Amino acid sequence: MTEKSALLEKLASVVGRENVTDDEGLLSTYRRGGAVEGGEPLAMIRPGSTKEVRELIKLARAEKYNLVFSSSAPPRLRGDSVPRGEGIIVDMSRMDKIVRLDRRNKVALIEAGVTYERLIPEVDKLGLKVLMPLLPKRGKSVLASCLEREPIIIPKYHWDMTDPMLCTELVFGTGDLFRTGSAAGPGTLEQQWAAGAAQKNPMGPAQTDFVRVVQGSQGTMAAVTWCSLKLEVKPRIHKIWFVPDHKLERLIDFTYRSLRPRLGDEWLILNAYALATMITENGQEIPELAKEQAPWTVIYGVSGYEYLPEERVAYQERDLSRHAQQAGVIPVSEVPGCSWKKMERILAAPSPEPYYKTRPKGDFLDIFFLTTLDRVPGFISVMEDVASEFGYPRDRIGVYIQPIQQGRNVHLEFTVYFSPEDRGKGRELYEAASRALSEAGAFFSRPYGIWSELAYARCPDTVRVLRKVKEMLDPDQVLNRGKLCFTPEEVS
Amino acid sequence: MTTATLDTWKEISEAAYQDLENVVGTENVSREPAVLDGYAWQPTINDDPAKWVKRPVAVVLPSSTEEVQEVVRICNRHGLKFKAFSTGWGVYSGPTYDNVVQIDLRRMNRILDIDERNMYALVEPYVCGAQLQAEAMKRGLNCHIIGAGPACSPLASATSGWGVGWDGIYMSYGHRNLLGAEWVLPDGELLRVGSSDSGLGWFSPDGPGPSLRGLMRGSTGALSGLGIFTKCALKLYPWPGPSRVRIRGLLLDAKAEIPENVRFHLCFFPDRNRLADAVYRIGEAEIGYLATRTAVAAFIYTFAPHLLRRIAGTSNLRDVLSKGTKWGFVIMLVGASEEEIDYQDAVLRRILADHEGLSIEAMGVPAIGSMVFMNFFRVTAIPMVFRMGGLFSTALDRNDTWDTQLDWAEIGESIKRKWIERGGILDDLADNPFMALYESNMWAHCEEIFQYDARDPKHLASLEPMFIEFSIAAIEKCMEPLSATDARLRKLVSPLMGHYNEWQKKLSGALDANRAADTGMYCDEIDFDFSKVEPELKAKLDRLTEKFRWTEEGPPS
Amino acid sequence: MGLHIVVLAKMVPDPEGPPSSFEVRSEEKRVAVRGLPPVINPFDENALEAAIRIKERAGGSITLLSLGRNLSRAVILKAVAAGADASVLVEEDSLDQALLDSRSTAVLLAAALRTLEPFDLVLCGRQASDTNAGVVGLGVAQLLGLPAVTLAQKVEVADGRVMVERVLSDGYEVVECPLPALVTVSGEVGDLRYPSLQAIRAAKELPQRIVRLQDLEISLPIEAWVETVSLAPPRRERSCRMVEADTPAEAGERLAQLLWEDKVV
Amino acid sequence: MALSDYQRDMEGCSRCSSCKWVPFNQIKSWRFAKNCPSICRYNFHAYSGSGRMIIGLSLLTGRSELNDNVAEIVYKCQLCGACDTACKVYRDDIDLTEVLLELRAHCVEQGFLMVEHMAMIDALKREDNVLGEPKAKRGEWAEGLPLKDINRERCEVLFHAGCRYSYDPDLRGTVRGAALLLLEAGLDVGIAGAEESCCGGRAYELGYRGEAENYAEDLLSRVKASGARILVTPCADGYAHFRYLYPRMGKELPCEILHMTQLLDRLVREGRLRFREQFPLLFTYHDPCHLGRMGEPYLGDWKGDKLQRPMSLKRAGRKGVYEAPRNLIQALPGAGLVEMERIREYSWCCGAGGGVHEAFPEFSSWTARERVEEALATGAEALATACPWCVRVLRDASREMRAELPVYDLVDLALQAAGIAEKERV
Repeated sequence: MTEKSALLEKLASVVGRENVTDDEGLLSTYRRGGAVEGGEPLAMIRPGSTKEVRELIKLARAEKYNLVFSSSAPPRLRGDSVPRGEGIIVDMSRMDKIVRLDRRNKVALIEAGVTYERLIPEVDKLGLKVLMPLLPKRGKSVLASCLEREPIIIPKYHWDMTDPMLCTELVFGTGDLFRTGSAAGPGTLEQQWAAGAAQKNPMGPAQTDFVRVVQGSQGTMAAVTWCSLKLEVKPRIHKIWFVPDHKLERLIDFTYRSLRPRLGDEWLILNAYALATMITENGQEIPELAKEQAPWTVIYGVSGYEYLPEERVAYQERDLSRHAQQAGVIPVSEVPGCSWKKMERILAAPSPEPYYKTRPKGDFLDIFFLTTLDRVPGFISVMEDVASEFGYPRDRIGVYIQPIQQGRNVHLEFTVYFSPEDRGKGRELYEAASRALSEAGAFFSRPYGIWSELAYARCPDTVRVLRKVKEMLDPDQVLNRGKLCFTPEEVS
Repeated sequence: MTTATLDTWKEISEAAYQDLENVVGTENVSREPAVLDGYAWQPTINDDPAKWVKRPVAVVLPSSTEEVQEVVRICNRHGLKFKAFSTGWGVYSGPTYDNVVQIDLRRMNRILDIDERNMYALVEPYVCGAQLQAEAMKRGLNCHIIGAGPACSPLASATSGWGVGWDGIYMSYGHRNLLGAEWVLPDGELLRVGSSDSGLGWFSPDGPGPSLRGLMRGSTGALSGLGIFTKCALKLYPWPGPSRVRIRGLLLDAKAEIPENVRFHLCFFPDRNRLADAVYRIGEAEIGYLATRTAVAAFIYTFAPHLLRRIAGTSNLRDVLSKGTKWGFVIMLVGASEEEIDYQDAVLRRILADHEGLSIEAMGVPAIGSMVFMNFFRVTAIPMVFRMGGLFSTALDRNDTWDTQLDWAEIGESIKRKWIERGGILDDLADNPFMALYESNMWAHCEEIFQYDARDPKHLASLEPMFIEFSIAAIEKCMEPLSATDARLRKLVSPLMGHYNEWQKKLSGALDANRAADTGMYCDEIDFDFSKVEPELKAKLDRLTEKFRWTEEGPPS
Repeated sequence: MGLHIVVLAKMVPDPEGPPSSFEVRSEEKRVAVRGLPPVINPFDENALEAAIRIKERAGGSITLLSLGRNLSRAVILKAVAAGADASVLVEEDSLDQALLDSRSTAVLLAAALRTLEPFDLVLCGRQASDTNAGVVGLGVAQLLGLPAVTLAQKVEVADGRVMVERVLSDGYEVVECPLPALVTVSGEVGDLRYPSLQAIRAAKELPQRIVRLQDLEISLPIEAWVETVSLAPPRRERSCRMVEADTPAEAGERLAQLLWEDKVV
Repeated sequence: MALSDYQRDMEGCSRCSSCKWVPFNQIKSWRFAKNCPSICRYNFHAYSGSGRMIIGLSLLTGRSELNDNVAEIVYKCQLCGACDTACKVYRDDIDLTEVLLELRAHCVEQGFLMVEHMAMIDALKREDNVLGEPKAKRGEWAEGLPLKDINRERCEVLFHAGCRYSYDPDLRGTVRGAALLLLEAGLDVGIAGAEESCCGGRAYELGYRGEAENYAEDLLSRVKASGARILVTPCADGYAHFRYLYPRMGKELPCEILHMTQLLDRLVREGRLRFREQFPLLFTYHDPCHLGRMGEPYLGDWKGDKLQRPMSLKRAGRKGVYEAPRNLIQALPGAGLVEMERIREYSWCCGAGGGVHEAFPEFSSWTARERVEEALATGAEALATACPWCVRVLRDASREMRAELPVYDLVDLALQAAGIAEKERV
């Protein structure tokens, strides 16, 4: 037996032959993701149960495998599921059960492989809605999106960074099974449901919050097999407004004024290019469409729920227009190329294929991090300066500002678009900009690729403790080896 | 808990004491027994009849993070343990070992920053809820004040305790309000959780990558068992009312000028189901600034024990009170605009109508209105639970859906009723839950409060058996007893919940090589004294633990 | 070394307290004191004042000796600050001043005094304000074989002798005896001077020695010679008679007469 | 009563720490949220109301022993009563101030005495005042004033000057002024002159109860002899002791007891005293503890379980004197009043009380400076108060801090407003 076929045999012993593959076509998507390149996926394996996941991890410990868990379909945008060196891809897409939907308690229990595309219509049938990030990939796993702390577009529902994920089932790198939040027990899920519980409390169990350690860990601490997910009521009335303006500061002022009293549902700020990229599927139109937009646009939604929906919309719109007036901006119901109805549809669904950011040039790279809204203009000028240095036109940078934590901070995302043949130049710009932004105080809370190095250099104390945790939860480095600050030489 | 006696108490070594003096100065360290006893008297939520907890060997008053680190290092060097203490409310604040240095953080009392636009405050341990609220209000903001009242440290509850409060419907829960923390680890090293560790400010609590916030606490904090928190950033929430509410009077005689954009409804429903349903609708409508279910009878008993003792001797009146007002719900609405408050009010009225509820708009009743406003807004009513007999305790379960918490209230009530009839606790008409909703009823909380007089030996004798009985009831209901900060209970429930304590012990081992933290409330395990438990209860517990114990495969199906 | 005077000072409850501060507990055969501080027995204070005056004139040093349990350091300090040079406290939990009889006290003090030798003069109050027995001083002198002079209103020392003015009911007499000697002092000597706060604070630096029973050469237990058989408050009988008369002057006259008859005046 | 009589109070402490804060309804800022000078200055829990009760319980149950360190803690407290009021917001069965007083009596009985307090008591015994000034000079302040001598004749209104007013040269004008105002209003006023003695309250507070009782006895007989219908005193300490301590000791004075501000307020309202002179100043008013919460009259005793004690017998400071002084300020032509954050029942102490001024002068002045800070924070141009002890320490503190904040005794203001200042000043 070759080494490879021995590997496949061993993996097959856990999940069955039909769920193991070394098909290069499939594996090739794991060689590159976002700016991360050079992965060497050896095989892909599709477990069908928690039990199999546990066995797999035990096997990996015995054989010193590097397991890279992945739940979503390609393209790979962040590189977290691109192995550092050799690795076995664990594709969770077979575990795609919507285990439970609970209208009364507004909660879903879903396995790792459930995508937005699948979940949205099921949830909709109950009169509820899924809390969405902005235009996720069509094949994006809901659980993975939550695990990666993708920001959702309704900041008022973003109370805490774990939202909208609640309880989880984890398999640590030790192979041990664990459940977090109120799912932890006593009792099975079924016993808990019988007792009226719905796995809604996201904290604990007891005096530790392992879910927080697993979230944002890019699969380095534990595999997550299922989670409960908070859902919200689908509005009876829903309307989208645009607030275009040439001065970002005014829109920032308007946003602060409005988010404080929790006005609006969806709330995001886009620059002209990012907006244009969203509203047309035709890449050719984007430059023109972008020119027609105001440099900056706030997009917000206003909703009415079960009770007195019209009145709710009415008071919100009155209060919002008052704030708009004070900030010196004007809400409108359409922008060039996009009516509010159209925007409502765009925001409510995953991105059509191909992924919307490929529209302008075919390829792109994102740079995103967390900061506060008042600091956004400073970062924009840093980004623009770096772009200029590279001869990249300022007005072709996509800027997406997503208030999170009810407006206490923002996810700030820059996108540079380039054709696949310019990838080399694109990467250079990306790296230079990442460094410049880091220098300027960007907080790369989701440190993919080179951001790890930038982010962890700033916080040696965090790194020291993270390594202790890693040692505890994944002592043999079987989970996504070498990622974050867990490069093998440094950990041991 | 084992009865805390002085038998094993030893004096601190001269060398260790000298080291402490060198760090904080002679005036900020004490080993005077009477002073130390000031830290050993912790009767609240203490089921040990002695009421005293272990006497620390010394108490220090550091004034800075550096001093805290130094003190912790001294404990590491001298084989001592440390236990931090901020406003020091309840048994959790006290030592559980013999060789503990109590670190009283009282001198670290500043509000370091209030970021008005990004709505957070950076505070030190000895800022109390009322102080933070008063300062936040000046900026149109407010802070979450926990159920234990405005004397408590928001830092302590957010980093180390629970974080439950009536304002949870609008202002969430202690842990979820953290935006970062400065943490002196048990070995004396410093860690800042979140963006502050990168020197980028206190706005984000998580990352880069995994969130170390997950280590510092879960549903409950480690109660100093895993280090000491010396600063934290806490979310503030909008307060569209006046910068100061003018009040005359101190509590029951208070006359407050109630802001116009505040409405306060005391609602009653005919039965449990309609109350339950109505609250789900309230949550979905996303209205409300403060909310709780309260059995009015018990509430009055707490507020006006004299009156009730006199008039409630008759069974009729008791009946009227306890049945007629049983399914009560209190909600305070606050609107940022006139339109908003009108809208919220209209929605509430519609929900009430749909569920056959009726409301007394309490603000319309001058005496009640001005009293309840601050009682709820600043949680100033809470220490009233000490009024009936001097002490109270509470039966906590793990929070989940509103339905489960209403169940818990009923379970708690039935257990309490039995103990009231036996004369084991004071009669507050049994149904006296402290309930809260979180994040527009994303999840809910209930604890059953009972009141007793520690000077009554019969009451003292009831505490431990009641504690066990409540715990068993929680397990039976598939809920973690949240009082599992108790080492006895932890030993019982950890195997039913994924052996969580094995992980806590590992974490403790990883961060605290010298075992310097007092882990009695965090990861220690000790055996229950079941001799005080009725045999049938013990048998029930055995059945339950058998049923729920995790196997190698996970939870038994 | 100059003249060495030892002053015996008993700590007693402040005798100037109101009657309500003293509660006679018959069943315990003792008087409980409420709300009063301990003080140095005022006659012992007189003795100290006498000692200080001698020292002012003749030089030398003064040692204050007190005996009992829980002796108030503050009270000793203030006394020492008035002009003593050192203090010695015979202190033991068993030494309850209120229960020790005069003989036991004398035995203990005598033993303590032996540890202070050489001394030239022992001064103490004529009696203690709580018991008013007036025996201890003489007992100590007897046990130590010292000449004793009682009821001094003035004490002077010269050429190895002590000159004492003794209070008599109708005047005084002057007696003289060789040193060492013991003199009991009466109130006529005058109040103890009051030390300044600075002096009191400074007195904390003066030597103080704590003596335990085991340090004394005596055999224990010490036999008490006096047994309190019973203790009871005096029964106060009040009867009220109204003096009636037509005019105030007449009433006054009659009142005076009645008072005379009742031997009140 | 003895410490052991309060064991249930002490055991009842739930250690909720309400005693450390301004009653929560009334917390208005971070800066002025605390109510207890002692724990604010010394920080260990033992220095709080609760901590002191725990000390008491610890001593009583033999867990620890009284020693000089512990006694010093007991005495580092102004007995201002703020902890008690804050506690009573929530508790019916704890008389915190009584525990503090019992602790002191316990210290005194056990001989753990502060030498400074011994000096005060000795002064009291020698000279009948706690300042140690000569008794013979006590009446000198009144020289030349047409006041009756109650040792010789009866009067309608007995004016009790108090120790500090009788001797503090800085307050001489004030006390004379007080008498002048009463005369101006046409009252029949008598004084005891050199025969006046201390009220004994300070001795009680220091734990020397017997001494206090002697003075109460003395004063009672003097008042009886004077035949006065009203006893008025400008000394807030005296006022509180006459109204609370004396009746509690069974020595209730057989007349109406008024603080000077109350009588002045009455005279102004009745039109018997007119304020003419303009006072274009913005004042803030400091409630003396002994006039405010501690000035609440004795409400009566309750035997038995305090949980059942009627609310009318619960001493929570509600019946202290709060309005009269404020009325007076507002009656000053042109004057304004701006309140500090800690006022009335939850006023911050000036620092002088409880023997602290004498034994721990640094702590006393620290406490006063804190109050001056608070007064300055209001933007007031002047501070008014109504107690000689408060005036003394606040004035000193203001001077030490180089604060531009004059401290007035309300009597002085009334005197000037009434326009009788110049002609009679000494």
